[in-house]
Amino acid sequence: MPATLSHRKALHEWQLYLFLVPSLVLVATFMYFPAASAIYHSFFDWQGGDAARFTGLANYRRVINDVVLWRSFETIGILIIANIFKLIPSILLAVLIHRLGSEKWQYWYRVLLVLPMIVPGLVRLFIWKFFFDPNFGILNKVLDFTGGKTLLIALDHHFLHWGIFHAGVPVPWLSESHLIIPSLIIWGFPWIGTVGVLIYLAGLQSIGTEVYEAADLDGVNSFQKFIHIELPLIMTQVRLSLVLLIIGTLQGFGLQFLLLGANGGAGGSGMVPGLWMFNRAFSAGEFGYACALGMVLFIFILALTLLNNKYVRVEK
Amino acid sequence: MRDLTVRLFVVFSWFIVSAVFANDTAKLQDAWTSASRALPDEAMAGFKQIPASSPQDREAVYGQAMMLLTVQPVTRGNIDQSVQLFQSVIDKDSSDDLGITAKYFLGRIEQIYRFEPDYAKAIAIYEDLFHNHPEHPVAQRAFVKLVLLKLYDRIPDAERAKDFSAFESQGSKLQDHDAVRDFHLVMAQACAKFGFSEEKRLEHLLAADAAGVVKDDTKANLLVSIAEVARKLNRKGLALQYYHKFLDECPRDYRTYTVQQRIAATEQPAQ
Amino acid sequence: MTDGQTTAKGRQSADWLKHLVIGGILFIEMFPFYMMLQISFKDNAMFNRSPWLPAWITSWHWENWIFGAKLVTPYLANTVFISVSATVGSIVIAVMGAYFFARYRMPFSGILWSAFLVLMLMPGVANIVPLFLLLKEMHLLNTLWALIILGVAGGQVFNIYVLRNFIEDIPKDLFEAAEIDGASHFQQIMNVVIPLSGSIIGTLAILTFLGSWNDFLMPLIVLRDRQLFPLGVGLIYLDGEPVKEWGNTMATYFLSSLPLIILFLFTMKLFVRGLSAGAIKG
Amino acid sequence: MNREKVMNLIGLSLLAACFAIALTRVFSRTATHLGSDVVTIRFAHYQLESGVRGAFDAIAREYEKIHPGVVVEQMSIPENVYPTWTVTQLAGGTAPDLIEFGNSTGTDERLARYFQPLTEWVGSPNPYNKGTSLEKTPWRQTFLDGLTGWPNYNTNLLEIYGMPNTVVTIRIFYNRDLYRKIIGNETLPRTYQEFIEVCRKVEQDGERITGHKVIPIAGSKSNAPRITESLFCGQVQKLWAQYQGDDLRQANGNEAVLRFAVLKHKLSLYDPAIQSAYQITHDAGQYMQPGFMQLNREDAVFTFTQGNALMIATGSYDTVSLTSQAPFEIGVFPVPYPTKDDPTYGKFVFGPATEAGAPTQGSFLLYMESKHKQQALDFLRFMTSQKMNALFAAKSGWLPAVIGVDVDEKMKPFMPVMDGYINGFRPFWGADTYRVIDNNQYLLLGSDGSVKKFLDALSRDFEGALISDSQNVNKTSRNNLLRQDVALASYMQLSREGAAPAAAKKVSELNEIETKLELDLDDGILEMNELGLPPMK
Repeated sequence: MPATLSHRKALHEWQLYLFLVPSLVLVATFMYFPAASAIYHSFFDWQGGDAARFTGLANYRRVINDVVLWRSFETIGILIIANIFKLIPSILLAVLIHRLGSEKWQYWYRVLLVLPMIVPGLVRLFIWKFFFDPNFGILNKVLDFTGGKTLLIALDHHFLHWGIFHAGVPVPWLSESHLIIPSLIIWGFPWIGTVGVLIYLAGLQSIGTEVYEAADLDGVNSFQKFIHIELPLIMTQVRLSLVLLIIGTLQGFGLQFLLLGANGGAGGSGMVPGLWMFNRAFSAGEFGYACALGMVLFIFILALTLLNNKYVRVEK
Repeated sequence: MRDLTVRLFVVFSWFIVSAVFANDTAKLQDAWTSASRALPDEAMAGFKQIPASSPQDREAVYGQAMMLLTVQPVTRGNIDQSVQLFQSVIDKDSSDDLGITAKYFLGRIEQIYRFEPDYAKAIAIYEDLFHNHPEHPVAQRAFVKLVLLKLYDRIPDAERAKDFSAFESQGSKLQDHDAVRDFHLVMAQACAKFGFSEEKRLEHLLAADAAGVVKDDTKANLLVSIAEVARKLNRKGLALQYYHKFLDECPRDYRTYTVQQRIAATEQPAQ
Repeated sequence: MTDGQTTAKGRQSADWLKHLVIGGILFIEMFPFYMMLQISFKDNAMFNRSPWLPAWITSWHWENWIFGAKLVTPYLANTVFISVSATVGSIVIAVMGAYFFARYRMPFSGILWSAFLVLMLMPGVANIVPLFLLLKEMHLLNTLWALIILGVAGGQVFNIYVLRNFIEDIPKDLFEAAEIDGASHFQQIMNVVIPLSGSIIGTLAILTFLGSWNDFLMPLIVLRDRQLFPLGVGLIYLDGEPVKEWGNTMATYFLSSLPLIILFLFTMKLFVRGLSAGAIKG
Repeated sequence: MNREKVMNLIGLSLLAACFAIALTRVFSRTATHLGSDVVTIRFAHYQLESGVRGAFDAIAREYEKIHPGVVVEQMSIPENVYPTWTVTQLAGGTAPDLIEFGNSTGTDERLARYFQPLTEWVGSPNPYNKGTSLEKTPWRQTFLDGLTGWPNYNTNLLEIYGMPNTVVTIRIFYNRDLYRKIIGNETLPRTYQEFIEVCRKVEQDGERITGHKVIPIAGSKSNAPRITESLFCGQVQKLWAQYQGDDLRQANGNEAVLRFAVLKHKLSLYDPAIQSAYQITHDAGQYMQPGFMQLNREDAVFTFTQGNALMIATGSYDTVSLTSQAPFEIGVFPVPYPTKDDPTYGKFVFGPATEAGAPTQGSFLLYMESKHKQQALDFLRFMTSQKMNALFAAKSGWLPAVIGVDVDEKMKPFMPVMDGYINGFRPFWGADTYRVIDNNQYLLLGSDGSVKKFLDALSRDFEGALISDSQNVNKTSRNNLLRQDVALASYMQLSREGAAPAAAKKVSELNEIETKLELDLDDGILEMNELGLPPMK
């Protein structure tokens, strides 16, 4: 935590403010101005051009009865919970790499981790779409080959009653209402966030070897080591990831848009708040309403971030 | 010497004043040109430049009132202020061009500009206007709006039919080309919409055509409509005349094949 | 590593398993890279016959690479100029800003921090028009400066947010020791902050660099002259073709990321591990 | 450690060197690019299809040849960036002189605010047609469709805004080698029944004959509707005739009369014609690859060009791209309609639809604030002259939009068929109804989809969406009306003060436009009032 200063000391350190000036100026000009414009327009009946009518809180009143929006919050809730679980592989991978005996290997593994980051996102999208392709995709081939398909059919027949899996018919992963959320969750397997791993590794570096030695002497097993030594030390970073993840998931809609289009796909199952905002602005031309949706979304993100800051504590 | 000075002064000041007026007129024209090109901020600035002492002030106020309706963003406050300005224009003279037009726009404000339109008020204003100045083109326009409003405002069908026949007789008094044409277009549409007589519809369509429509698209639709209604009323000659007129005037229209078939079907029994 | 005799053995055997797991994960992570490379040598018919396995070397379509090279080269100078300037600018300013927040709790810093954070939480919609008007007012349209400035400004909030967390973790005694030696704040940043958070600075630099390297939306909107376009625009043109030659596309993608790969190969230690991983341990 | 430092040093100095080179290149260039007083006309479009950019370029060079001192520059913007691009350029006042019509540029509000109506010039001949058969033909009538509809003519604002370069017709492309192999001959299906026979044969015998799986029709999100929408329109031809007014207008699908008929329960989604229209959509969908609704245009094209599908439906604009990609010969035929004697689908159709209304596209709009408006208009005339349109067609492989342009023998089958009935409405009722239809399509087109499942699910949200769309339409009409009203007031004043004749003509036009707009708006408001719903959002 930053040290609290007496006013006298603060006055003495006034040059410190100069350090913030460049950021502040840039941010104020290039980020506050557009943001303020969005807030302003949320009070207008505005179709994106010149014409705007001041309608006060009308947009916000409409939000309350917006069925699609509230349904989209259910979807995003599921995705956020899934994404929280998707943090685990990165943490484990970071710990695994950190625990390696050989520093040389640690180094090379990190290098290999960085390399895929360079691959343009378009390539990744291409490959994952190919993965889910109903006719040529790997996923359906693997399911057919391993008999996973038979299992799914049985599951569907006895428990789910969705009536979507049939022998001899390829599974349309991205065009079947029930399968869209599962597909979005599978997307990106094994869910390694390179940046996350690097951040955790940076945190783990501060664990001295002597800590491990002491633990080894006490006969602590590796799971306990993880819980008691490693995890607490990277809690700052985990919390950081968590905040970024929640913000990213709530704001994000790029993947849903690219895969399912602006309408949220079959059954509207892929409709998330960000996409709905986009849909209103660009499909329906209701820019003013989209701005109001943005403000509501902002309040949600703010609340979640505050909760996160309050309950995910960092013990030093 | 003194006489000369006075004379010079008079000439000079006349020159100045006329120059100033001419300047104001040019400014007004510029402002109206901006307004016509959907640049309300520029137009507003133009109208505000004209001083209250200028003889053009009244028109400038009228212009400001107009622009208050369209300067973005539109607010309730702007609309109320616009009403006041229009009223001040009317107060000075309610029977010249500007006064009548200002009154007409008071009606438009109640009808379409207000966030919560007040049709009753608008109707009253239009009726008043047409009653007091039946000769003025803008008042005749107000009458067309009145027809539209009364026919489409929610009233029981019985009254609507009554209004319709009342309008038919009143409408014959119209002289302004645009008002005549638009009146008949509206009446014809109302016949189709509310199921009034087809004969009347045909009459109004023909009257609109006689008055002369100016847009190509309106023209094409009108020609086909006349022919179709005439065919339904079994006035084959008229139908054929207009089908052919349509084919001549709109050779590349997507309806040509259908119309050719209609011609064939209409001609057949006659042969 | 100074392990005891028994544990050393245990660790070694367990390492086998770890290598296997890490290797497996890395294999999947490297898969897009592999696909990009192997498809870049094929034409569509070959890709259709066997999408997954590389083609035999004699049938490689080198013309895909010639196509890619022709497409990429004209854009390179602009891209390097924009990306390097934006990254350096963004990181330098962000380190200073983060230092402000992390070092002391100054008056108003709480408010300023919230003001920064709020921006990160705000979803952007209909933001691009006001931004464009702003750039127009500043006479920055059709200049590369606009892209650099936007790159620097856009990365600020995120970079400061991450950096602050890391700088706060630096033990206070290090700063105090430096202060006693008479180091100014600037010197403290150079001698304490940068060495100790080198790896996170490196990571953020990579992210900022990648972001501006592949960006296409802002360049297309801000720039009018074709000769100012950076690489991302070239790629999006390729992506916009309704009928795709996957070999061409992949070769171009690969070539467009080649400069990044070369750069990382030389400086990866700096990026991957930070300047002094040992300093904290010691 | 030492080696690491050396590597870092090499890396960073490499970077520094690159940066230095970049710097010199960037700065040396800006220095040479300053100062010149030539008139530059810019036109922007989003056609990245092969050949099109070259064709536009050729026209630009021709224009420069006869107009020294004028430079014509084309700007091609990828389609997915185009909306953002146009919106910012228009709002910022930095748009090029001519901009291609797109969904983002073509809204009523933007057209009225940013673009010059071309109506006043289309009545007189295009001077660049001098010496051709079109010398005396009014500019408007030189186009295949006479600019009577979307996208060139805006039916709300009653003005012509766009000047097109091509006409788009939908055709089914087929793999000739494969067709001969599987079907045995090359007799093409002329009716829907014959078409389905072909599909069935491919499904049954395709794999046995060719040794690999052959899909009858390559479908995707964007290719499937090319067939299914045509079939849908055919099935509702007679239904539309009941609702169409005396002016026999063609339907876009979002007609108020249809929307309110459904909202007032006079027309049901379960109407036999609509059910049949969706049934035929379902039937055609069964011959596309499973799960095609998750695929994109490029996936379908890939499937077709690699010989994995016999047919694909797409617009004439894809011809060059497809023929250049496919290692086999390609043939085309129009989407076959059911004939009147078709036992299931015959009773709802009149017959094949006219393509006279096939929209002429690739249209350019004239930017209102263009610095060289006259010059840009002149270039637009040049571009759409018979000679230049012929050049365009030859270079791009697209169909010409101007009449009397000779087309390649290969392009003949693509030319619009003028004779034919007025088509029914498209399955498009507005943005929100499109959303709920899109959301539920999987119940119709999925492997065990059915019309009943689809309509049952659709009817849950359909009315709500219709209400929302109707409210939006009303709001747009109201905004149009407000704009016209102010313009009318301005011209009225101008006509009283000197600038009379031109302004008076404009007043007369605007009055007519306003009457039409107001009739539509009042109708929409009345219907909503009768339903007891707020007329606007």
